[in-house]
Amino acid sequence: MFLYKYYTNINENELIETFFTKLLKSSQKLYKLKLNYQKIIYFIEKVVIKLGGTSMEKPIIQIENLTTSFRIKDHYHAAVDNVSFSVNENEIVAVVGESGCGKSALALSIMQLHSKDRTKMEGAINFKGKNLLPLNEAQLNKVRGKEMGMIFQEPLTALNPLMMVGKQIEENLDYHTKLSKEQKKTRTLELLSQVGIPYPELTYKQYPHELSGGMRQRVMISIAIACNPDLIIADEPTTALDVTIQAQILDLLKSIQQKTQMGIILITHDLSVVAEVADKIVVMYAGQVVETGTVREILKNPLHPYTKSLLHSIPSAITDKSRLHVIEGIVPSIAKMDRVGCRFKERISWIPEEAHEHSPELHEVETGHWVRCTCYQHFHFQDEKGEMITHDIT
Amino acid sequence: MTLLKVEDLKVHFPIRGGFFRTVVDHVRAVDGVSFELEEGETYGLVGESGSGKSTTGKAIVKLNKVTSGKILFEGQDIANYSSRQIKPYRRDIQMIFQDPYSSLNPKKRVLDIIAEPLRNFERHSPGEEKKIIQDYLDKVGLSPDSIYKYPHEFSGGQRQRIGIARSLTLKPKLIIADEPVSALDVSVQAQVLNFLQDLQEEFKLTYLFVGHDLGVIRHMCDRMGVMYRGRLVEEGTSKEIYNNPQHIYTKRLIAAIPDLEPSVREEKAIARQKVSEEYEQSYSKYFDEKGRAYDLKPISTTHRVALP
Amino acid sequence: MKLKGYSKVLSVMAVSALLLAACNDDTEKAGTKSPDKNKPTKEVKQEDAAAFPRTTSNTKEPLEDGHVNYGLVSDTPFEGILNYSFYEGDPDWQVLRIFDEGLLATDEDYVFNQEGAATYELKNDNKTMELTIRDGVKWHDGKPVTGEDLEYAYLVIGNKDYTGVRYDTQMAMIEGMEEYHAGKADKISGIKVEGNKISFTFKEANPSVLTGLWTYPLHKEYLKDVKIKDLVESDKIRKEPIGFGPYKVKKIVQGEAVEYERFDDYWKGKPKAAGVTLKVVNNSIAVKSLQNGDLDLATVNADQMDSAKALGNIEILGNLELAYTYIGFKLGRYDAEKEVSVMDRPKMQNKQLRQAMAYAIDNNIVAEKFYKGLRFAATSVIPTAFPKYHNTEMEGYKFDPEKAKSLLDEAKYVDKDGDGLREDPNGEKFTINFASMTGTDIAEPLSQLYIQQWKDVGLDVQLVDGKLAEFNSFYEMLQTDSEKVDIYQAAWGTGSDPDPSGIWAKGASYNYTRWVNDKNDELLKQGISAKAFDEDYRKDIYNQWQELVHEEVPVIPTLFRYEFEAANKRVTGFDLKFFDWSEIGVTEAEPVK
Amino acid sequence: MWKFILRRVLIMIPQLFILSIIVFAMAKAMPGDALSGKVMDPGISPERIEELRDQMGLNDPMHTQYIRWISNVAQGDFGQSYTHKTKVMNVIEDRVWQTVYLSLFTVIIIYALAIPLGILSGRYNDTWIDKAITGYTYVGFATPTFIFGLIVLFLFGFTLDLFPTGGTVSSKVDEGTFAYFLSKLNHMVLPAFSAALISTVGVVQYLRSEVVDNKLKDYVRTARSKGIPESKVYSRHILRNSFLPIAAFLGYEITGLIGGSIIIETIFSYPGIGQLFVTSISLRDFSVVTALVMLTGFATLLGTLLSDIILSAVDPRIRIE
Amino acid sequence: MGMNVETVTTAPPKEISPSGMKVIWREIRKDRMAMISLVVLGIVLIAVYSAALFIDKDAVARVDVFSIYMDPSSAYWLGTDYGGRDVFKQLIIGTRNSFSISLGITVLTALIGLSAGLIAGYFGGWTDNIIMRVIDFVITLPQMMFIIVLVTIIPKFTVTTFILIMTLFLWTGKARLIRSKVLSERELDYVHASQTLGTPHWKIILYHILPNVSSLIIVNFTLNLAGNIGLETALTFLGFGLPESTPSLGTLIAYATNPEVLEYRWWIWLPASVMILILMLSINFIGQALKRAGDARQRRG
Repeated sequence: MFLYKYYTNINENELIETFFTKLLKSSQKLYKLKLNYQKIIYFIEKVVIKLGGTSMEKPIIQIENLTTSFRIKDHYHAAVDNVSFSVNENEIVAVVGESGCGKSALALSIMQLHSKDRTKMEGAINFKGKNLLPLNEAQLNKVRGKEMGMIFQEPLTALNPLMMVGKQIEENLDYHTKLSKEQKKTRTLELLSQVGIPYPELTYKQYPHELSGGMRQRVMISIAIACNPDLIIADEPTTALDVTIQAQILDLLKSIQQKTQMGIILITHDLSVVAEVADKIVVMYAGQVVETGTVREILKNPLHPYTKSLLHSIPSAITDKSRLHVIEGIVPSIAKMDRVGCRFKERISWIPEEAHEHSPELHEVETGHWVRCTCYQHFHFQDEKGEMITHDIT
Repeated sequence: MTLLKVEDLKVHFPIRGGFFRTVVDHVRAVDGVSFELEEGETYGLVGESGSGKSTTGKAIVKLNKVTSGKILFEGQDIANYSSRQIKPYRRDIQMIFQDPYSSLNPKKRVLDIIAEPLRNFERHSPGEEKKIIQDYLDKVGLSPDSIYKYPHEFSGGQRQRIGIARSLTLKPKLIIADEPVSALDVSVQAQVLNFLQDLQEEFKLTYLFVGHDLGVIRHMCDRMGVMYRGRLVEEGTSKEIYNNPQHIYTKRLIAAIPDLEPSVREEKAIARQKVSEEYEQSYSKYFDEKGRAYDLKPISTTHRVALP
Repeated sequence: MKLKGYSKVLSVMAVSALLLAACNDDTEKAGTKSPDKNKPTKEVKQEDAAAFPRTTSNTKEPLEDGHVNYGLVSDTPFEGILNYSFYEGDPDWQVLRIFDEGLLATDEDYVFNQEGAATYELKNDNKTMELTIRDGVKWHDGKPVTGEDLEYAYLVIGNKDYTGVRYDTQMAMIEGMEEYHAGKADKISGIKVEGNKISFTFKEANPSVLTGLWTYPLHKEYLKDVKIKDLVESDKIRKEPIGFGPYKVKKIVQGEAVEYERFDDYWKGKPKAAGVTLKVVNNSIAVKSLQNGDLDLATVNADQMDSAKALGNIEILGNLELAYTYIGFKLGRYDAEKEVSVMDRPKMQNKQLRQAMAYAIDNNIVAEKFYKGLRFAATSVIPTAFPKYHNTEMEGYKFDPEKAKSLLDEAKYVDKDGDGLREDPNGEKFTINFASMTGTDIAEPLSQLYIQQWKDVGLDVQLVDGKLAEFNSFYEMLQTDSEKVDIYQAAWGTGSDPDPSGIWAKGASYNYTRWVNDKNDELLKQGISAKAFDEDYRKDIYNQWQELVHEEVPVIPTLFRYEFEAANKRVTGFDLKFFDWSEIGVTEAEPVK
Repeated sequence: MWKFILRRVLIMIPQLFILSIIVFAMAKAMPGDALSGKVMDPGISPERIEELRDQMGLNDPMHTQYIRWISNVAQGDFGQSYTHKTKVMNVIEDRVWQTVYLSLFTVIIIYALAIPLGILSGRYNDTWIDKAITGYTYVGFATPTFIFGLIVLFLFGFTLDLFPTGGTVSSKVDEGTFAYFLSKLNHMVLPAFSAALISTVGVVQYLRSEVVDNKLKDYVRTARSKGIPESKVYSRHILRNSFLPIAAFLGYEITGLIGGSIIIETIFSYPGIGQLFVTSISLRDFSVVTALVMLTGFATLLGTLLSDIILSAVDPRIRIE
Repeated sequence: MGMNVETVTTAPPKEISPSGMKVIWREIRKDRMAMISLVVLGIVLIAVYSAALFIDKDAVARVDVFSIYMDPSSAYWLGTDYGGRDVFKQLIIGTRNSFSISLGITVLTALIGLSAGLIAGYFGGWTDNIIMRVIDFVITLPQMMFIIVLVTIIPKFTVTTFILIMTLFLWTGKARLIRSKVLSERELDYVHASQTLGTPHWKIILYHILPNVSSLIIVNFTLNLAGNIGLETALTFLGFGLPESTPSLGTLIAYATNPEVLEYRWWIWLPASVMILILMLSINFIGQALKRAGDARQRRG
């Protein structure tokens, strides 16, 4: 597995080469070394980890205090507000929340696909040791598609209707590899069969509208993984699909990940999907991370009122017929949001004001399990009268 | 008591083709479906997109033309009624639509939206009308002040509740709910589902619940039918279907439901794999040469499966 | 076919008018049968103060290798029927006359003289006319023009397969022509050919032959292979025409332009210029093209006159046209069965009413203001362009509204209901319906002016259908004696024959007024009797006739007109009346700008 | 594909039939026939006119005339032109090519101007360059073609003396030579530009809104996520999709120009079918008028067909079996 | 670049605001050009229509041989034409006539197009098929030629007949546009809802679908109004326009056919051309603002 990855990742070979040639050549170009310093360190660390076979997790991407603001009528409003988390190799991190919570905005922020003239981004996206935020468009283009792929929700609109499916996959190779025409085609066919398309040769020449929803999503995936990226961002990849197809696509993603060790950021609103595939969960509400932790931890022991409420409102396939939980009110729109205090306050009005923090912080309640605002300690469902659910903090 | 009985319902759409654009074939959207609804129960129709479940629902409210078969409502076959004949039945059979955004006319006030069926069937003074509507708004948990507002001023869940209020004003006996929550967020979905349950109790409603989310169907329905390519492949109580699926398609469908328990994911994946393989192997056993499911055969008093 | 009481005197205003439909009613030359003339024989008396010269003033010697650019002013391409026997539109005629001509030339009064390519002699009590073609008159292919060629023209025109419009009553006057036309004979007995001599014998003597005989030969040898019914479509007429005029056709760009080169063997000697380029130009850009020297010669229309006059590099030449504009009164209808006009419409029957209407309009103002002096008030129905027959004593109806009013009072057309408009003698509302045609810019205000002036004397005149009629509808109304029309404004081209029978005789279908008058018929008959070979006698008859028309006013002649041609100052030898291309040359290599 | 074309052609038959009836009825409804003009020539006797009328069958019952006419038309014979004294097809043949050349040239200019303008305007929407281009389209939209044509004619034709002011070719050059071709082009410059400048408006506006629309499409986002340079995002994705309706427009554009040639040809004394139409209608040469209307109608039908074929060729979503 | 804000707000997708007039007004106020246009158009129309009340139309059409082709002066603000008629007064009446004609054509085509489009789109099937075949056919006709032929055939050619002839050919575009919109509207659930609620078809068409296509109609109406102002100019130029006794902007502009007028007497045709430009541009700007108001994605406010 590892060797395969190593072998195909031309990037790293190049790096070693440049490192040594630059070192040996002239001192005049030493400043260039500085530029690559972080990257080299990252690389060395990676090599060391891999050679040593330690299970110590090393993040592919670290998002630090990322804030993305959109301009609406001359004012900037943060849709992604001070979000930090990281994704390790071979890890699936699910970002969960209702629509309007900023998950998709986050996904597009990482890829920096927002319209530049109406978006403001702050913080850092450290991807393989390099901050992506200050990069210009051309530099970003070397990362996008090559080291970082994206899968979108609606595969029909996300594929160019006038371009043969094969060509759309090849396009990725056009700009990131130096493969010959035949090699590209071979690689594309290989990718198509890798994502479980039964007749790659035929599908290569088909147009998106000629494929079923599931097939299209497979094509999307093959576009995203064409250059063996280290990270894939999947924005609601199964929402538009039937449940059987959803299962297939999720299985496919997992099996690809096993082969390539890539990290996946899975954006979804469906907690049962999360339960199926994710390793870590980031729960977002109103642009903020309100709770994060491992899947097992969060699903077994949800702490934040929002997470709890969400879990209780699922008409689960396992639990029997009973009343579902309802979260009062609606997700505030980013332009109208009150940015002071706990953002979930209004929807749990029966919880006393004092329970909330003045400016809510993330608290680590267990290793790797973080919860925002102290209100979780005092939270109870509205019908569970008065009974405090306290949680001991270790 | 049987409220609705659907017998061998077929809805075919013509496919035009060939040189003269003649009808060369039909899309058999619904191809011989039979089921019954007892008064007061909730019956679920579940299946993939394109399985014909929505078409079946729409055929019952005459939004789709019935090709053949019977739709017996309180014993009367309304399948081929003209729009005039059907009018009295419109009061008794109402529909809740999937998309809360498109199902309310954006140019109308809530008052006019909810009053539309009333105005078609009953005469009320504006004062009475307003009162009736405010009552219904109250029942679906919306403020009576909102009658002068427009749909866009409401959230998706609220809109869906306005749609529900509209369908209630004529005091129907049967409500066809066509994926009423699939466009909503989980939390809002919960709200609407709760309401539907409350209202059923209050108004003694019978629901035909069409959906693709097996969780929701399970949660809502007493009995359910699984549809595949315009045919019912299995019918039974929710418990029977979930715990003891007999048809390979049902099995596959159940296996695909993601589980909230992360610890069982590996087992589930393996199980899914097994069902999938079985599906491939025994496809011909469950479907005839044309890929059509067989007619339903009872395996218990409540449980029927499409087996050869 | 019955011989009708008119001869082929009148020229074809209709044909030229066809092209005016959408644009002009005053531009075109009376085409078909105005034969060319070689040299001006005497000074023409200019009757009007407008006094435009008729010839170019440049007297320098033309350049041997000069090239003339001629602008055919037309809003449409020329159709390309380049033969006298077949063409219909004026533009074709303009193309045609550069390379082909008639055998007889005419004098100032449009009467044949002896200076053309042929000479003639009247014999047999004026019943026979014999033409002798000069030696050395050659077609462009070098073959001599013979009597047979002219005969062939008659054989073609008279043939039942002939598709053109030239077969008319004058043709039918030749002995044996009707039999030939009916297909009963394969020769025309009245035409005898002897080498370069050809003689025509007519059924009766008629002075019109001296103006109206068909003298355009067809190149028999060249054309005889083409069936008569196919002639009009043949390339020999459309693409490679052969004539015997001063220039040969070198190249034709269909509809747009023609390149000519000098015909060295022209019977009158070498033409003055080495070549001519004819180019179709839009009326709206003609003056501009003259200004920048693209054209040496081009017709100038009244609406362009101001800008043309302002140009320093051209000379504007004027010539009286054989035409007059008039206002006609519909007095009856044409009985097609009996083929006579019947004067049975009472409305405009009152002579005093007609006279009053004539007095009420001011033609001088129209001429001066609308036409800027480029036209002048008409006095008679034989235009001044016909010096020999125009009655110079005539003064026409001078603008006199008071007289008009008193005439109307006398005729008992008085205003009884006090609305300022007169009622008819029975006290009924009296509205006169006036038909007029669309044309140049001036058409509409002109008709409005007439209506206003009639209103000033108390007459209610309205445009038929409230608008100017479009050309075809207009003439259809006149021909069918539409009840909608009481009076109308139109124009006649008189042609080169002085005999007015064609539009004035009782039996003439073109007598649109349907005016019937015994004295008129008698005078017309006398005018073309054998006696009328005596010029003074004929002149006297026509003087009397003009006076009769003036007195009875079936029409009010309104305007006489000039045609105008602008010539670049380098052009020499140009005479607008005779338009003799062989004389036209240029004295500078480059046009004056 | 062939089936589709054949079917479309079959559909054209009833359309052509109705068109022919309307056209024929119109021709008959025109005041006067071709001979009423000749009636005014005093040299021709009314008997001769009647004789000619009979000869031409103008006195037959309507349906006989129609059947005769339509069966001739079916064989490409539109009868005789009364003013041109030759077969209508000959007259039209002489002119139609001029109009076709002019239209083609105009189409080339239209697209050569409109495509870059539309792309610029759409790509940089709401910038000054977009505003300038949109401003131009507004003014172009509001300018009467013939005023523009006249001004161009006087400015470039006369005042600056840069281009010829009438005709299709100089009479001084010989057919088949390169000079002849150049002369033809030279004569087409003014009319083609005048026709094009205003016709570009539609294409520019259309293209602009297409580009603006497509810019926001999901697949563009996908393309960006592949790390493709911006210029390629435009050329391979946005523009290709934006050109779709424009390409489909081509068929209509050409036939539209044939109709629009009426004004342009009149202004520039360009002897094509537009000018022929105006002349013929004035002269009541109804066989030419009907032929022209029929043929342009036919051409428009073909244009629609062409548009559909182009569309199906460039858009894989439209399937033609 | 790709994303727009809508994806991150909770605003419902493709909202057409019910308080349409408010949105329209807000949009026009946001757009300076539209605001200026509205003011200019208002002033021009009020001025022209009220001034036309005080102008004696017969006097304007009256020929005065003593004042042919006068230059602009205090008596004749824009000089006179070849009939000695006051150009300025003709401009006033002409503007009124041209605008009224345009309005007439637009209203008529809108009515016909709307009815045809609504019926075809709503009922579909055979009804749709027949209406669409008719529309296809009319679109296939060489319109300019047909209009010219009709103008020549019709004996009394007046403003009314002109409007009718134009309407005959111009309704199809609208019908198509509205049909396609209705087709998509018909598939929306609120129409299905009304059907299941027992609302009759005509009521659904009039009270449900019509209000929802209204923004499209308003926008299209305005843009057409602008387009139709210049409609008769070309015909007048070719000599198939309105008679001079009915002055229009077209008749004034057609004076420019005479090169003398074009070059030396610009005051006859230029003001009319400018007037057309002003009218068309201002209506167009308003129309563009309306278009934005109808399309949430492009709204500025």
